[in-house]
Amino acid sequence: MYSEKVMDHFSNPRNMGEIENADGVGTVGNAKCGDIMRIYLKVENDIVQDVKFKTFGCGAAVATSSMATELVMGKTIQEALHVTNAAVMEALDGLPKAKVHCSLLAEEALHAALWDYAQKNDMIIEGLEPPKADVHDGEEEEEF
Amino acid sequence: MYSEKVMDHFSNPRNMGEIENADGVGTVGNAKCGDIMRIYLKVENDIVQDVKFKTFGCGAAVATSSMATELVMGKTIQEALHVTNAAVMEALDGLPKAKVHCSLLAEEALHAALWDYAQKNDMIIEGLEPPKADVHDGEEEEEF
Amino acid sequence: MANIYFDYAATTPTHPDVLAKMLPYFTELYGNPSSIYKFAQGNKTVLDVAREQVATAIGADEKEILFTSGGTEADNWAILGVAESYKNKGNHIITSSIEHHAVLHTCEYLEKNGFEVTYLPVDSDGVVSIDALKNAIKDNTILITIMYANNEIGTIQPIKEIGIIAKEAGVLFHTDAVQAVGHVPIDVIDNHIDLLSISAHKLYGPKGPGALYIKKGVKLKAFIHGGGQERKRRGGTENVPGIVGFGAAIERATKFMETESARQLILRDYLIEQVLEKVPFAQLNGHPTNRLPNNANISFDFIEGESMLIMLDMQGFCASSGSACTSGSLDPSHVLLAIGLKHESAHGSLRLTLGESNTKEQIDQFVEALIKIVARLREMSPLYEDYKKNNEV
Amino acid sequence: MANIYFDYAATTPTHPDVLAKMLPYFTELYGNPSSIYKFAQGNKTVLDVAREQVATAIGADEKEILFTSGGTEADNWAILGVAESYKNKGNHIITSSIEHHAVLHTCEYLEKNGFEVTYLPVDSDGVVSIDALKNAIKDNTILITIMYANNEIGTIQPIKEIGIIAKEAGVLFHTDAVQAVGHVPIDVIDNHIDLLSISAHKLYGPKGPGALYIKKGVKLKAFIHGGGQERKRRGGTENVPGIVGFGAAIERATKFMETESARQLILRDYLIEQVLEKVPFAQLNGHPTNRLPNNANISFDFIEGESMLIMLDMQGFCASSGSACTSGSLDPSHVLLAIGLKHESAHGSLRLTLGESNTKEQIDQFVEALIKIVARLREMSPLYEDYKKNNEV
Ligand SMILES: Cc1ncc(COP(=O)(O)O)c(C=O)c1O
Ligand SMILES: Cc1ncc(COP(=O)(O)O)c(C=O)c1O
Repeated sequence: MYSEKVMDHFSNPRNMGEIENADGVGTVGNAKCGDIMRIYLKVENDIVQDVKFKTFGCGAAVATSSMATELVMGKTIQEALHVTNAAVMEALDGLPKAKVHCSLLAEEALHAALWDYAQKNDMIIEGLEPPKADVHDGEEEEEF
Repeated sequence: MYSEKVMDHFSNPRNMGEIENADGVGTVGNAKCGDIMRIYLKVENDIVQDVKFKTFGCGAAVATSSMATELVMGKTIQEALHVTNAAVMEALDGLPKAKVHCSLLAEEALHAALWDYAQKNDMIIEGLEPPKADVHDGEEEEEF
Repeated sequence: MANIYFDYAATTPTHPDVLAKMLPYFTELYGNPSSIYKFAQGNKTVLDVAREQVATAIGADEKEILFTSGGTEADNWAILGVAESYKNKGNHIITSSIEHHAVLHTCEYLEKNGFEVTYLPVDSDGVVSIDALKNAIKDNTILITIMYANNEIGTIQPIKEIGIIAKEAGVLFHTDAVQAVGHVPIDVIDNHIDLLSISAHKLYGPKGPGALYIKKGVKLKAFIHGGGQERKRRGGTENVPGIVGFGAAIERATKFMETESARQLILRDYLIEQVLEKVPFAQLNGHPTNRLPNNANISFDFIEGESMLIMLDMQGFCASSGSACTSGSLDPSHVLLAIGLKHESAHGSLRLTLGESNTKEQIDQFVEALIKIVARLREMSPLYEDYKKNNEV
Repeated sequence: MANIYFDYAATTPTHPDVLAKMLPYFTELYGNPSSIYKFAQGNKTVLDVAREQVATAIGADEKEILFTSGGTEADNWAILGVAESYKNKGNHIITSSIEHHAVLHTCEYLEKNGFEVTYLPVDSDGVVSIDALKNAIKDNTILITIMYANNEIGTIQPIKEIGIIAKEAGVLFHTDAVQAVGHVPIDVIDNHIDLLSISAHKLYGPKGPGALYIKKGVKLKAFIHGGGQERKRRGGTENVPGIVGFGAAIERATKFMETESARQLILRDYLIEQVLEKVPFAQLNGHPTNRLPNNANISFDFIEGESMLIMLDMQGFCASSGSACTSGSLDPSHVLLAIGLKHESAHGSLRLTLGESNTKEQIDQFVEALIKIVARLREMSPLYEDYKKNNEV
């Protein structure tokens, strides 16, 4: 079902944990849909100095969180903002169709954490929109 | 499918053939339904001295013809008249449900031959009715 | 690494003795039962032997057993068949909210086609409300379809009570007994069952064959139209080896049921007890006692089922979950929601269904592994983090 | 006494190589493909391998292959599915008068439910009238369902011509290719086929599995409602070993088709020639050349088919007949009547369908036996008696 990369990130998640007094924290998803992701950011000089995550969710949710944190670590805010779900998926060698929404969730969690950071610091991050209420909005199911 | 008795009478039919100048001949059934039986009778002193049959039809049709001839051989007319399809079936150790109509056919062929004998001799056989047009009339199929 | 299989409700292996009985019918005795030569007529006979074996297992007459391509087809046939044959009598069907999708989706299909369906609620143990059932019956009710035992939480329904209610109301009663047959004793007469679905691969038979019990007198049109097979009620060349295996398997399961179910029940209770004792924030789903002897369904707070399954899988344990993530849908098990679980708990459920191969040692190994996995997933869980923060002293 | 099997159109043995591929999936690799652990996910993969094998055999994409419980279910699904999904477009269906009962009885069912069905006539060779087809198409026609090759008389239909007509008329085209797949080359694209039915047990695969090819873009609702199997279009736990066998068998059949069909065609022509030469009052049914390479169907005047079959059976020959007596019904084969045979001749028909095991020697033995059997049955036949009397010099 899952690629080796996904299984690797699920079994050995990178950057799992909390950051005390994080500069930005974002939590997205809801228990109803079965996945909740929280991302903590430590930002210094516009650089993501540290990032950690906690995830309630399936294998894909954990792996995408882990991969997303890897991809933004050490990046500038702007670079971090442009880590898309497509990039996360690609870095994981793909996800099963039914799990694509998990990668969206990772993107959203990251954006939410960045938003929180911007709010706390009274700044505006160009191109960043406020977190959506429900990340699952607008998804489609296969129809017959 | 068939009992051993049926198979025996099918493989080694008794009294198969024609009787030249028979005292009574009866043919029933039609090619449409796939079975035609003809019975020849030789009657002397109210006794069935000889009986033969020819049959176009399935294994059960052949076997019932054969058995019917055995059952009437040497009998009085009245006894022959009372050789029913039930008697033929029983003597054959039963027939598959779908083949019961064959035993009716044998009874009818016998009656038709007796009728012919009666007609030829200007006599009335008590309890004998003229042959039906189609022996299959009145049969039922399983319904769902 | 050898697998330890705790997912017997998903499917069972075909027992080697059963397979041995099937084998000749693939390559040697391959005749079509509809053909009239002896070579093939023998296969008609073996179908009838299997029919008798299936009938015996549920107290039916062999004429009342019709073979299908599985439990799903049997469910579809029963429900759609009654709908079609009895539509002049009415268009209302009663079912429960915890049926298998083979029943639920068929009912939903009927709803789109002019039928009215009542989905009865269940209590927190998963037992159908008898009062609700009584209240739901109307003049136009033609069918009650309620499963014998639930595939997720194992709860066994008060089938006899339902049967009596159906009978008194003059309504047909179908029960999906796919999870029950071969595991608990079943008697169609005693329980007033008119239609009952069975599947071979849940009782150590092959995947493929199933059967529908149709009580004598119940009118049910053909659902799959074709040749004259199954007394003209189900067309299609019969899966002879599969049906032979089905018959052998059900006979075997019935024979060993008493001892084997008793053995599994002890294991099951040990499993439940161990898990509830050793893993915090865990709760049993389904009826505590009135449940399938091999079913344990437990929810773990703060964590999600698929992750649990994958971690168990990495250690060789095969299990199942009611999490939506498992199925790729968005909502967790309709069964767990119906018994009142919160979404979180439903997502964090684990179904363990035992079978002939399982031992106490395996359960001990499993519990040991589970303790660590749950702890690890909680460590990763933002929900657990929140819980701890909110409950700090 | 060893049997000599001339009834490969009824069913084939499962080839030992095919069975060998199936075996592990009964007792060892028994996982349910819907389960998420690796042990079971492997079975999802093997289903897809089989899907690819089936797709390749008919020039389709693997996404276009949905597994069913056989040819009959595939036929039912195709026809009932189109009827349901396209009923807003129209309620007229065109078929032929020589279809298998899986198609005919499904069409008759639809006739009872508000659909109109045209049964196209065929000529004396069993070929559907193209003119009649063109004339039959109306604005409300939604489906043409015409079989690829006939199971009784072997006639192959002008499928491509029909496909083009359907396409031009904007009508869906289904073909029951149960007798054709694995025996003659088939390309769904080239022939403009939208839906096509296959059955595994006609091509040295196991009894049970079948498939429906559903061209991309054709809307077809689920026919059997249940779990999410077959991309939510066909519920029910998949018959994994059976489908593995189906895939292996169709790949194998396709591989050997060219040489094996050529070999069978020579045998078939030899058989026909020998019988017509050595048995008086005999005639070939079906198209003389445009027929399945393994099918010979011959009528013998004055005698009845079942009797012939039983006598052949007593000598170890397995064959089939279009006689009503064989099936226990009252009318002989609708196919033989449709090509214009008198009832007598239809009753006296014999179908011989060759397969991989058959040899020239077997045919010689058969012809020798047949000569005597026909002679003996004619001796017993009142029809032959009448014929002789009427034609005495
Ligand atoms: C032409 C044709 N269609 C459909 C079928 C039905 O296939 P199955 O028996 O596999 O359901 C058969 C064979 O029985 C057939 O010959
Ligand atoms: C309760 C219940 N009903 C129906 C089914 C469907 O049976 P099958 O998969 O054999 O079609 C299952 C199992 O999948 C089940 O557990």
